[in-house]
Amino acid sequence: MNRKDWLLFLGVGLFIGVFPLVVLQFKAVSHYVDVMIFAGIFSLVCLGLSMLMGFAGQISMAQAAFFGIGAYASGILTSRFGLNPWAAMPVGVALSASVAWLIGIPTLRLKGHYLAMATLGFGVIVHIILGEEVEWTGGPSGLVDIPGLSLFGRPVTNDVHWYYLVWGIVFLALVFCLHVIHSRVGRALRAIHEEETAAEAMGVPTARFKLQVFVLSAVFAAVAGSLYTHYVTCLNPGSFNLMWSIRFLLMVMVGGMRSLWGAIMGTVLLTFVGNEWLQVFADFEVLIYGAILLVVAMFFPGGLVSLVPRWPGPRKDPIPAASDGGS
Amino acid sequence: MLKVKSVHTYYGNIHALKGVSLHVRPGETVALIGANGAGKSTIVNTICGQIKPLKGRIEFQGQPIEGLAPEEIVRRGIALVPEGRQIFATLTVESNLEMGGFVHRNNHRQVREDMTRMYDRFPILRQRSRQLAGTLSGGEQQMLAISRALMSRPQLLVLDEPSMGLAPLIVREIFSIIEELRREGRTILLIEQNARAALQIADRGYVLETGKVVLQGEGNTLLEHREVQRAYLGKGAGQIVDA
Amino acid sequence: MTEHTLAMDILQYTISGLTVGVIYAMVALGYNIIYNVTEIINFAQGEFVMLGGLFAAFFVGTFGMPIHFAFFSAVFTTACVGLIMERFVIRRARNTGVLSLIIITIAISIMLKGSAMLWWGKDPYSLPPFSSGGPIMIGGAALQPQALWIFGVSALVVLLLTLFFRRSVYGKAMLACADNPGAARMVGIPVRQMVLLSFILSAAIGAAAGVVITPISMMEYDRGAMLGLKGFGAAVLGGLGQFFGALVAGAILGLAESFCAGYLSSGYKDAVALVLLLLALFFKPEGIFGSGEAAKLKKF
Amino acid sequence: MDSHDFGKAILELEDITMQFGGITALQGVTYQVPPDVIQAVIGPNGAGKTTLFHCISGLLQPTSGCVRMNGHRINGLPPHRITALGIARTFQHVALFKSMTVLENVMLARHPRTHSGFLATGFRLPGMRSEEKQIRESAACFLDFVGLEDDAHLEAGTLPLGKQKILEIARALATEPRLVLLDEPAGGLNMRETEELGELIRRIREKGTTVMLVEHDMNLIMEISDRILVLHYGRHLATGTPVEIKDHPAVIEAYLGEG
Repeated sequence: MNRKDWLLFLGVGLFIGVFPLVVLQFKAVSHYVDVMIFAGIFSLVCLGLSMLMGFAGQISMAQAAFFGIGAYASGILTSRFGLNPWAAMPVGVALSASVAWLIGIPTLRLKGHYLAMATLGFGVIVHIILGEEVEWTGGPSGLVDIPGLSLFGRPVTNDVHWYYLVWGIVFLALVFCLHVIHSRVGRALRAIHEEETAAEAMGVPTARFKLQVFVLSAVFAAVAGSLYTHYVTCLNPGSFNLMWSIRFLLMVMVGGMRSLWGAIMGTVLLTFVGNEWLQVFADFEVLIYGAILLVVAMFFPGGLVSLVPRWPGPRKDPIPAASDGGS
Repeated sequence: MLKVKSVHTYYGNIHALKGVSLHVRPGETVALIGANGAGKSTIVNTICGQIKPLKGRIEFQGQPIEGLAPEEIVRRGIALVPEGRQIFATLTVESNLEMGGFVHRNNHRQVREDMTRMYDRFPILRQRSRQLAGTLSGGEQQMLAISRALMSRPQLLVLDEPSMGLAPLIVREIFSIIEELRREGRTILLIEQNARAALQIADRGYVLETGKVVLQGEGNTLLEHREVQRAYLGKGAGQIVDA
Repeated sequence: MTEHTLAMDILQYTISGLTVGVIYAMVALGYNIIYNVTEIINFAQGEFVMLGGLFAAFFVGTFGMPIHFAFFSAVFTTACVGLIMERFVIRRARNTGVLSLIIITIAISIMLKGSAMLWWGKDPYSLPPFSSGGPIMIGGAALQPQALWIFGVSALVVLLLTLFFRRSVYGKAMLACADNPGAARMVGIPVRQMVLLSFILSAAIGAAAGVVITPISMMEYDRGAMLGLKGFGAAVLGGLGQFFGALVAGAILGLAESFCAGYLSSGYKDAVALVLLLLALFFKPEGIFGSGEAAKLKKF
Repeated sequence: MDSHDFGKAILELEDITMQFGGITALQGVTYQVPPDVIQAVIGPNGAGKTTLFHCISGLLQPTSGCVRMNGHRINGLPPHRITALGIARTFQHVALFKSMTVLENVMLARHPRTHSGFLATGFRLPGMRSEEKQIRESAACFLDFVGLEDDAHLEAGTLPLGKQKILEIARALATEPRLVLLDEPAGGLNMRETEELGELIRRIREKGTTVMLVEHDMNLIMEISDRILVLHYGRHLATGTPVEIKDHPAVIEAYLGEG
């Protein structure tokens, strides 16, 4: 992490820290805490996707599937087998990671459109399985009565506690990712994105790194899925369909693919858009999502962070900022 | 016929052409030689509309053509035999020729006639007319590329490095084809790294070095010029020519 | 006795499998045409099918058009959608890179789906069959006359397309654009118009598929994605860019799906095609009928 | 012209053939590169020089034939393994990581000599910190070596072409190769830059790294190379010292086209 990251860390941390204290003062927006919990959960998914797509340059339309695997593993193990949520989470993560690893070996050999289609196909298959395996998943009607989380022997029921728990995990994940991207591994990922052949020729085992970052993104998605399960305490396949994969993609793109901060920013923004502001438009929602996606992809491929001057994202100006050096 | 007036072109962030001027008169064969990276291909790409020049003018038959789309430039009568041949590898030989006559697609008879003419000129292409062009040998591909360009009945034929990557025997054959085209009275702009062969068949020549024309003159005169030997082979290897 | 029913079942599944398989093949043709010219995979391909079906239902239901006339109107209208999509979106985004193009075609597909939902609502629409008359019984299995229309239309489409790409100058010019766009421009082919043409053509073919299938399986706003995916499966399985391959692969997918629905589980019938797609992508991305040699030639 | 005169070869090419469709880019090339020399590969455009480099560095699999490094067969290995074994390369068309800084480009190339993975870097384990420091320091050394230390923090894509070419060399050297392949290092360089490049290539050999280069600039070739391999139409045409090559009739014909 460089100095700018630390400054951002401080600023964003402060904002996240006081956010519930402020909004809870106002009745009209007090449910924003709830929205922010979802935003935090989705941020975890998007951090992984940002590492995969923004840094390593590999598209995935299957993040909702990994999210779903984590969620259902947690849901099934706790509600049917009475496992402690904290024990179920690693099982879901391990499952998601193994699936990602298995599916990633052949998938990540593909490029561009083929990769997108393969991950998309895989995502849809997982969604179908979630809907069909009624004995396990409850089918289309889903699972209910999933236990909530408890921490230090006390159940976490208060939204504010949930809020700090989720965002605490998000920040840990963020620190992990920031460390990775400012290191040997991060350089390798960026190199794969820019010139895969040259990266390979410089001794980077590109196939292995693509697979590892894919697994990492699946791990993050599974952790998020598990948190989601225990927060909402019921599940149905509708939260893990293709549209959700596209939403995650959009969150990362809107914020800016090549910045982890952008991923979080985009996620928070779009969670508010989706959960709050678009509700007004009801049936127009899908159309508006499509329009945002189109506009961002066509006109702001760098995302919101590219609009902020001197942000550590892809820059257009040929003279690099002097402060960008070192770390 | 073709006038290039102090053209500047950037290739990425490289200033590839720094004020190049040259002209080709009707019926002339003009050679453009120079070392790798001198900007030969950039000139071709600029004339044929692949790159837009930053400054300068290009006139063809009195009309400005700089900035026009490549397909429009073909329609005006400039055909290119591109570097590396660039035939349609996955199409048959015959389809390649047909595509060469694309600008005359409404004149079916003319395209057929021209195709027969090409087959008469290069009987090997007739033999292989149903084969995928990518399966041809290098020399055959070059013949196909030349025929494809001729199919548009160009007023000016631009050949970009026609000898590249070909065996000496084949190179000789390609040059005799060019010589023949010249004798037929075609106007030809020939870009070559094979300086001697190019200058021998050219009426006039230009020597390009780091994006500028450093020398110009009659083909034979240039051949004798020490600067040519230097520009092309470097001073160390100049002795090769002396030998 | 049981053997008799088994044979009847098999025949019935074969017929219904082929019927839907032919539709996948037509979607695959749409992918192939655009891919042939631009090397873009158009993720909105399935939406063209949905639009075709719904437009036809709209023309019949609202304007009282006769079905054959509605067929052509729907194909024409959808082709216009394809035109608009290329002219105003894809053309502006050609240089933005694969990732952006993928996202853009996905965005378009979402928008088409959303618009269809707003316009027609979420209910399925139906169409009268193209010709009247009850099902034809073959060895105890029922064959809908509409299925014959489906086979007929798709056979015609494949025939016309093959002729177009083999014989017509424009067809060959489109192939030339795919092979080497730079060289295509250098021989005077207007690449942009060819790209536009490819979007129009594939939208029209998708729409035709949508109209002919609607009398059998109805049509609703959200059918596009799945049709698109399965059509892509057929396209990959058959070898991208291969028309005949797409036809065979579409039939294979349709049969696999129909037999899965019959003997295993109807819920998983959608997954079958996708699993085949993944297997094809993993183990033979050039497809069963894709020529490895042609791929190599192209790369060089 | 017998390559065995130079002792045990660092690189052996045995009957390398490479075909694309109807084109044979390389046909039965057999050659040995002795250690600690500057080995030039020349030939007209399309003679198969870059294809040869691709075959050595693993980016292409030869249709037939065998590539050996220090006696071990390396063709068939993925490129990153070949790099780890000690063959690095530059690219004819500069293939830098353009949005990374100059220093980061070279740091990336320390990859085969370092180890930390996702977990070590993500959790900042102690070994990783010192490794990262060591990567930075050695990368800076390589920048020093080629004289780009002042540009360390510029984005690589913003450098002028001449410096980009040098940076490619620094990046290749940072993998600590025993053999480095330079593909047209002087392409697009001006006179002065070319001279400096020649100096740099000499210094690379003095460090004990064998240099193999494809180049069109005959001045440079004749001045710095110890041995020259001439390829023509994918075939081995001639081998020898610069002096021998200058007077080689077959080379004169191939290069000038005969009269």
